[in-house]
Amino acid sequence: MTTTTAPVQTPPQTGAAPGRGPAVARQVVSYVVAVFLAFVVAGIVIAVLGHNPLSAYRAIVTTSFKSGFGLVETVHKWVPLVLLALAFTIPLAAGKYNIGGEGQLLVGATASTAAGILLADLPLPVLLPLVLVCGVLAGAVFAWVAAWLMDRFGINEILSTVLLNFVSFGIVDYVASEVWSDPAAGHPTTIPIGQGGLLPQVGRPAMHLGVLLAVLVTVAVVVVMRRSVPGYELRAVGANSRAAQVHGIRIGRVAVGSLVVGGALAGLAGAIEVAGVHGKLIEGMQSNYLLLGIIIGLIARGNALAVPFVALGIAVLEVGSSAMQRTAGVPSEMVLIVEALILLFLLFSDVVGARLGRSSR
Amino acid sequence: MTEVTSFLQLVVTAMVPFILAAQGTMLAGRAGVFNVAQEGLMMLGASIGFLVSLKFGGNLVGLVAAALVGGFFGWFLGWVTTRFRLDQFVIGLALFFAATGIASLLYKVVIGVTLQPPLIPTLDDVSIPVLSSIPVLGPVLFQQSGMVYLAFVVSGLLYWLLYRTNHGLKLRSVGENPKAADSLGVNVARTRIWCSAAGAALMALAGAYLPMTYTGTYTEGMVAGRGWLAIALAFFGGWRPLYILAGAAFFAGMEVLALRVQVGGLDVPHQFISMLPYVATLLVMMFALRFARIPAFLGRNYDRESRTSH
Amino acid sequence: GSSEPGTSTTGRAGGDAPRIAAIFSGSATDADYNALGLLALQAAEKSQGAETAHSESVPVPDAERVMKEYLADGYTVIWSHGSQYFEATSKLAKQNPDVTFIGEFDDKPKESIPNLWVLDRNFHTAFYPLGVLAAAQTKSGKIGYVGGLSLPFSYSEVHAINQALKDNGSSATVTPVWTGDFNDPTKAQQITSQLVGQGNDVIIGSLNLGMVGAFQALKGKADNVVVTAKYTDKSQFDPQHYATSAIYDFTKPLGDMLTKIEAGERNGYYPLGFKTGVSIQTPKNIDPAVAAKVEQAVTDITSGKVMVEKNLTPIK
Amino acid sequence: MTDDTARGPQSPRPLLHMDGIRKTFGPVVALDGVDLTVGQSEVHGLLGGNGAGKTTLMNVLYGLYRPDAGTVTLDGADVVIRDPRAAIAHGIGMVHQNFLQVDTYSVTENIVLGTHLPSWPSMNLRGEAERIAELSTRFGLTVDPGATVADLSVGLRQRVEILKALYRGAKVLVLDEPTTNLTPQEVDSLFGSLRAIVDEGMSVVFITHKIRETMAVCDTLTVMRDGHRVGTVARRETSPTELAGLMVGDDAMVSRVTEVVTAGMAAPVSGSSGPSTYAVSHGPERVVVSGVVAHNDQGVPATHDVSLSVRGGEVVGIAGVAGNGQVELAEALSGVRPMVAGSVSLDDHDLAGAPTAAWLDRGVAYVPEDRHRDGILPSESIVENLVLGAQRGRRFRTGPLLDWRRARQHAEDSITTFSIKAPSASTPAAQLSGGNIQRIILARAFSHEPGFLILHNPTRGLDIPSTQFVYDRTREAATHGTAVLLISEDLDELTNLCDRILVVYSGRIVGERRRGEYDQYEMGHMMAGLEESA
Ligand SMILES: Nc1ncnc2c1ncn2[C@@H]1O[C@H](COP(=O)(O)OP(=O)(O)OP(=O)(O)O)[C@@H](O)[C@H]1O
Ligand SMILES: Nc1ncnc2c1ncn2[C@@H]1O[C@H](COP(=O)(O)OP(=O)(O)OP(=O)(O)O)[C@@H](O)[C@H]1O
Ligand SMILES: [Mg+2]
Ligand SMILES: [Mg+2]
Repeated sequence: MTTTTAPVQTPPQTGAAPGRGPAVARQVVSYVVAVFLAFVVAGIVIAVLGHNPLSAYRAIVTTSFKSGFGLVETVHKWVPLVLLALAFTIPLAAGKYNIGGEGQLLVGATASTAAGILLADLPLPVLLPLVLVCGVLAGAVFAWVAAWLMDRFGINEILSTVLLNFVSFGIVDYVASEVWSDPAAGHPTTIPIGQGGLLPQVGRPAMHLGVLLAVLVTVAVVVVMRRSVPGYELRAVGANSRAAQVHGIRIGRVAVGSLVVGGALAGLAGAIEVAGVHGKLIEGMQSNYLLLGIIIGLIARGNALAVPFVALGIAVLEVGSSAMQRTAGVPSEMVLIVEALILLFLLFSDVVGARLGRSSR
Repeated sequence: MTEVTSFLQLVVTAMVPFILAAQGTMLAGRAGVFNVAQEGLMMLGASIGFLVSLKFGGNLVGLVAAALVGGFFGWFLGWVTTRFRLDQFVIGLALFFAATGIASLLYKVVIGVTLQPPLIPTLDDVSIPVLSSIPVLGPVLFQQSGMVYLAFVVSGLLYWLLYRTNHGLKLRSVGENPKAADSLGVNVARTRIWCSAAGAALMALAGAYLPMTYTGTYTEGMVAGRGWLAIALAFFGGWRPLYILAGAAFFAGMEVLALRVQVGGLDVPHQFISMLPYVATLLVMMFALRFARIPAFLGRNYDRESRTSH
Repeated sequence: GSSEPGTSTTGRAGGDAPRIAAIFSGSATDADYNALGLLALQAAEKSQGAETAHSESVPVPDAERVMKEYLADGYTVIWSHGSQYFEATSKLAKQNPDVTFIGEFDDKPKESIPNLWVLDRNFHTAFYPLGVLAAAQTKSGKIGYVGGLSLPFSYSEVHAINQALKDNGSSATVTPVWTGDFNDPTKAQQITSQLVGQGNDVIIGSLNLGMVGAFQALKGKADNVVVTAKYTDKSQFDPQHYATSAIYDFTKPLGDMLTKIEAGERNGYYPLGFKTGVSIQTPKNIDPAVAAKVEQAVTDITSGKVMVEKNLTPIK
Repeated sequence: MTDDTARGPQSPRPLLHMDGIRKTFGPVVALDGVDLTVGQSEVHGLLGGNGAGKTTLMNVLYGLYRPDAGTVTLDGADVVIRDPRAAIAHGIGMVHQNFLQVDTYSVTENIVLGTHLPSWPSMNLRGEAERIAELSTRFGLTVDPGATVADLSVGLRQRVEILKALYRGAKVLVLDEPTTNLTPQEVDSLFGSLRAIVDEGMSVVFITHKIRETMAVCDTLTVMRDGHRVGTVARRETSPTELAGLMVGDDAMVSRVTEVVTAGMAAPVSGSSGPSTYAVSHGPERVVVSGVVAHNDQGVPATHDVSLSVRGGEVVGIAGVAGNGQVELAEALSGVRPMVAGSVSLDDHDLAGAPTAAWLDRGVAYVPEDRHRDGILPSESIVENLVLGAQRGRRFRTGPLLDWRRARQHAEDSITTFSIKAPSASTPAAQLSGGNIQRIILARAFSHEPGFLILHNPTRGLDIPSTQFVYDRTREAATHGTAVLLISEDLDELTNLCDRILVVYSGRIVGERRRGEYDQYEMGHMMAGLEESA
C-alpha cells in the first residue's frame, strides 16, 4: 500500500474496473430470488390454510394477461401506483420520507373535482388542463405544508406527512358530503365533473389517456434524476447533505423542493383518478396506493428507473388478488404478506450476496 | 358523576393505547432501534389478544399472547438490524405490512363464517379502596381497568429503569453512542434486541387493549391511526417516559374532546372536528419540538468493525 | 364449492338457471348488513337453483372493476349490495344491456334503465317507530342518534325521528353525532359514553359493526338508558340496555326480484317497507305501554294512516 | 520535553506479547503477521504512516476487531480476547483516536459506564465520583466529575478517556494518537501523566506518526509499515532519520519527504524558522476580512470580530486548539455559514450575504476539516464527486442537462494529475482511502482555479507522502497567486508552511507572528488563552 507523491506520474489502475453488466445482472438475480422465495413461503402458508397455491397464483397471473379487460385494469392501476411510488422515491433520494402521498392524492383529487364542477361548462381543451393543473398544484401545496413544518420548525417529515393524511380524510369527507355532495350516491361522493374535464378514452376496452401522461411523467422524472442539475443536487443531498451544503447546494430548498415535487406527482395521480377513472371525488378513492407506493419505492431501492417496472409487478399482484380470492378462495390479505416477504427477502439477498462476494475472493 | 369526572375518565381510558405504544417506541428508540411498525403491531395485538381470549377464555391469556407475538416481531426487528444490519425503516415497514396482513388473516381463519360475531368480556374496572373515593380524581385515576394501572406502572418503571439504574445508563448509551458503549463492554446487539422486543410487546399490548376495553370484538381498522400517532407522541415527549405520559394525556384529550364537541352540539361540520387531534398535534409540535432531543443513534445500525458508523 | 368467506360458487351449473354475483362492502361474517346479503344470496341459490358468487370488502372505487370481472366471467345477474355502489352499477347497466343488474338506492331514481332493478331501502320508514319509542321512553328529553357518515339516508332517519317526536307532541331533542365510519366500534364506544354522560337516555344507533362499541359503552352502567340498533337482532351484545332493532331481511326482496327477472321483467322499482323485508323487533327492557305505541306506529305506517316524510336534506 | 531522566528499569519478562497477528478487511490486508512485545513499566511507541495498521493492531488487542490469526500473551499467559469486555477484564485500557464518549453524560457517568454498580433502589454515583476525583489528582488528570462531557475541551475529554482506563484498573494503557488536538503545554502535561502512570507499574502503548513525540516520551519503539512490523528499537539507540527510513521504507522517498519528517523538530527553539527558500514577493491584498461574527450550531457566537487580510501568493496560518471557533471561521470565510456581522471581500468583491454558490463562482475554494463528513458524497462515483460544486457552471453542461461524458473525461484527467489510486473513475468515493479522498477534494478545489483557498487541517490523518503532496500543492497554488488561509491545529505544519500565523483563542485573534518569529511555546501560551499579545 505505497502511495506515490506528486509529481510522480502513475497511471491510474483501471485494469480491474468492474463493468456495469455484472452489477445489473446481480440486481436482477436478487429480485428474481426474492420474488421466488416470497411466493414459495406464501405458497406454503396458502397450502396450510387449505387452498391450492398453484391455482391461486394462476389466478393472479392470468387476470392481468388473459383478457384485454384485465390488461386495461392493470394499466389503470399502474398509473396511481407509479405516481405515488415516485412521490415517495423523489424525496427519498434527498433522504426525506414522504409518507403523505395519500393525503396529497386526495387533496389533488379534491381540487381537480372542484375545478371540474365549478367550471363544468368549459370545453375540453380548457377544462381538462385546468383539472389536471389544479390537482398537481393542490398536491404540491399540501406537501409544501409538511415541508415547511420540517424546514422551519424541524418537525420530522414522516410525522407531518402522516398527520396530514388524516387531515385530508376530513377534507374529502366534507367536500363529498357537504359541499358538492351527490345525494344519490349512497356514499360520500361529489356530483360528476363537467364532460370537458374527463380524460379521453381510447381503444376497446377503453383506456384513458392518463396512462400516456403517467408514462411521460415517469420518463421525465428518470431523465431529470439522472441528467439534470436539480436531479444531481437531489442525489448529492441524499448522499451527504453536509458535503452538498458546503459545495453550494441549498439543502433546505432541495429537501423542500423534493417533497413539493413528490406532492405534485401524488396530486397528479389524484387528478388522473378523477379525470380518467371516477369522474368525481369519492371517499376512499385513495385505496391503499400510499402503502403500495412505499413498497414499490423500497423494492426499487429508490431507483427511479426501476419504479415503473416494479409498479407494474405490484399492479398485477393487486389486480390479481381479488381474482385469487374469487376463484381460489385465498383471502386477499395474502397479497400484503407476499409483498412484505418480497421486501424482506430482497434485503436478505443483499446480505447473502455480500457474504458470497467476500468468500469468492 | 360530574361531567368533568366523566370526561377525565374517558381521557384516562383513551390514554392507555397511546401510553403503551409510545413507551414501546421510546424504549426501542432509546437503544437506537426506530420501530415504525406500530400500526401493524397494534392490529396484530388486537387480533391475537381477541382470538386467544376468546378461544382460551380469559383476557389475561390473550394479553400475554399478544405481548409474546409482538415481542417476537420486535425481536426479529432487533435481530436482523443488529446481526445483518438491514435498514431499520425498511424492515419496520415490511413488518408493518406483514403484521397487518396476518392480523386480518388470523381473524378470518379462526372465526370463519358465523352469523353471530363472537364477543369477549371486556376488562372490569378495579377500584382501589380509599383512593377511589377521593372526589373527582378518585374515580378518574383509581376506578379503572387493570390495563390503565399497568400503563402507568410501566411508565414509572421505565423512568426508574432508564434514569435510576445501571442498566438504564447502559441502555441509553447504546442509543447515544454505541461505539462508546461497546468499547466499555456493553453488549450493544443484545441491548438493542431486547429493547426492541420489549418495545414491540408494549405496542401489541396497546393494540390488545382496544378489543378488551372498547369493543369486546375485533374489527379491521380498529387501530385507526393510533400507531402512527404513537410515533408522533414519542417525538413529542422527547423520548422521555414521563413527558410521554403527559403527551398521551394531550393526545387522548384531543381525541375525546373532538367527540365531546360534537356531542355538545357545536355547529361545526363534524369533518373538521375530526381533524382536530391531528392539527392540534402539529401545532403543538411546532413549538414543543424545540426542546426535544432525539437519541443520537436513533434508526442507525452499529457495526463494530466499520469506520463509518461512529 | 368451497366454504371460504371470500367466495362461494355452488349450485347447479349450466341450464337456464341465473348466475348471480354479488358485491359486499364489508366482510360477510359481520353478522350485519353484509351477512344479511349473504343470507339472501344463499336463499336465492336454494330457491332459484342459481349459481352464485360474491366478493367481500369491495371498496367503492373498486366496485366497477370487480363487477366488470364478474361480467367477464359471464354472470347474468349482478347485485351490488349497498347504495354506495349505485352509480357504478347504473353505469355498467347502461354499458351491458344483456346483463341484469340489481342496485340499491335510497330514493326513486330519475331515469329508468331497462336492465336495472332498483331496491329502495327507505330507512326513514323504520326510524319513525324508533322515534315513537324514544319519545315515549325518554325521561331526560334527550335522545342521541349515533351515525357513521353523514349521508342523505342518515339525514332521512333523523328527520323521521323528529317527525315522530312532533307527531307525539314530545318536546325531546335529538342530538345527531357522526363517528365518521359505520364500522368503527372504538369511536362509537367513546361517543356513546359521552352522549350518556350528557344525559341522553335513549340512544338510536344507525351503525354496522360500530354498534358493538355503542353497547360496550353502557355495559354494566347507566340502568336508565336504552339503545336501539339496526339491521339485525343485537340483543346479545347487551341484554340489559337493548330495546329493539330495525330488522332488515333481503331474502324476500331478492327472491321477488329474481322471480320477476326470470319472468323477463328486467327492470323495476322495489321499495322496502314493513311488508317487504323490514320489521321492528318486539321491544325489550321498556314499558309495555311504550312497546304498544311502537307497534301501533308500525301498523299506522303500513296502513297508510301515517305518512313518514322522506327528507334527505342535511340537518341544520 | 526531551527530558529523559526518569526511566523505570527494564524488566526481563514482557507484560504483553502479541504474536503473528493477521487481520483483513475484505481485500485489504491490514495486518500481516505482526508481533509486538511490550515490557513492564514502559512507554512503548507505535510509529507508522497512515494505514500502517497501528490502530487495527490495538483494536485487535482491545477486542474490537477479531483477528484472522495470531495469539496474545499477557503476563506470560495466553489469553483470548473476544470483545472489549474481555479486554477490560484482562486489564487492557484504550483511549481511542476519536473519543468514545456519550456526549450527554457526565464525566462520572461516562467513566462508570459498563461496570457493575448496584442500582436498588436507585443508582448512587457519589462514591464513584469521589474515587474518580482521587484518581485524577494522583495522576495529574484533574477534571470535574460532575461536568457534562459535551461541555469539556478536547484536552479534558482526553483526561476522561484515560481515567476510564485507570478506573478499571488497567495494566496496559493504549493511547491512539493522543496528541493530535493538544497544545504543546497540554502535550507536556499528558507526557507527565504518562510517566506517573508508568511509575505505578503500568505500561503504556503510545501510537503516533510524529517522530518528534516518540523521541520525547517513549522508552521503546515499534515501527510499522503496510501491515508489517518493520523494526523495534530502543529510543536511546535510534535517531529521527533512522525512524523516518523505517516508516517510509524507501530511501529515495525519504529524501523527498524530509520536510514532513523533520517538521517542527527544530521549532521549540525561539527565533528559529522553517525553510525560507520559497519566500516569494507577495502580491496585493486579495482577501479582506473584517469584523466577522459567526454563530455555532447552537446559535452562540463562536467568532468575535475577526479581521484579517491575505495577499496573493501569501500563506496565512490560523493556529489554535480545536474548538476555538476555527470551524465556524472556516465556514464563514468560505460562505458556508451565514455571518452574523462583518464582511469578506475577494478582489474587492463583497461576498457577505451571498449564497455559497456565489462564493464558489467567485473563486473561493474550501477544503474542509472532516473530509468524510463535509467533503465527499460517499456512495457516488469519483466522477460525480468531482462535479460537486461545479454542476451549475457551464463546464459540465450541454443545454440544461449535465454532460457526463465530459465529466468523466475530467475525472480521468484528475486521477492522473493528482495520482488518485482508484480502480476506475466510477468507483464510489467511500471505497477510497483517506489520502485518496483528500486528493479528490484537492482536485476539486483546484479545478475552480481558486483566488482564495481555505484549508482546514488538510493533512490530518494522512500519511507522510500524502502530507507532502498537500504541502507541495498548497505552495504551488500560492506561487500562482492564490491567497491561502491554512487553519490547523498542527503547529509544526503551520510554522513550516506559513508566511504569517494568527493565533485564535475563544473565537478571537489573540496574536500574530511572522516567519522568523515563530516560537511554539509562546504560541502555545496564546492558544491556551494565557498570554495576550499583539
Ligand atoms: N474498519 C475497517 N474497515 C476496513 N478497513 C479498515 C478498517 N480499519 C482499518 N482498515 C484498513 O486497515 C489498514 C490499517 O488501518 P489502521 O487504521 O490500523 O492504520 P493506522 O496505522 O492506525 O493509520 P492512521 O495513522 O491513519 O491511524 C488500512 O488499510 C485501513 O484502511
Ligand atoms: N469503512 C471501510 N469499508 C470498506 N473498505 C474500507 C473502509 N475504509 C477503508 N477501506 C479500504 O481500505 C483501504 C485503505 O484505507 P485507508 O483510509 O486506511 O488508507 P490508507 O492506507 O490510510 O491510505 P492513505 O494514505 O491514502 O490514507 C481503502 O482502499 C479502502 O478500500
Ligand atoms: Mg488511513
Ligand atoms: Mg489509526
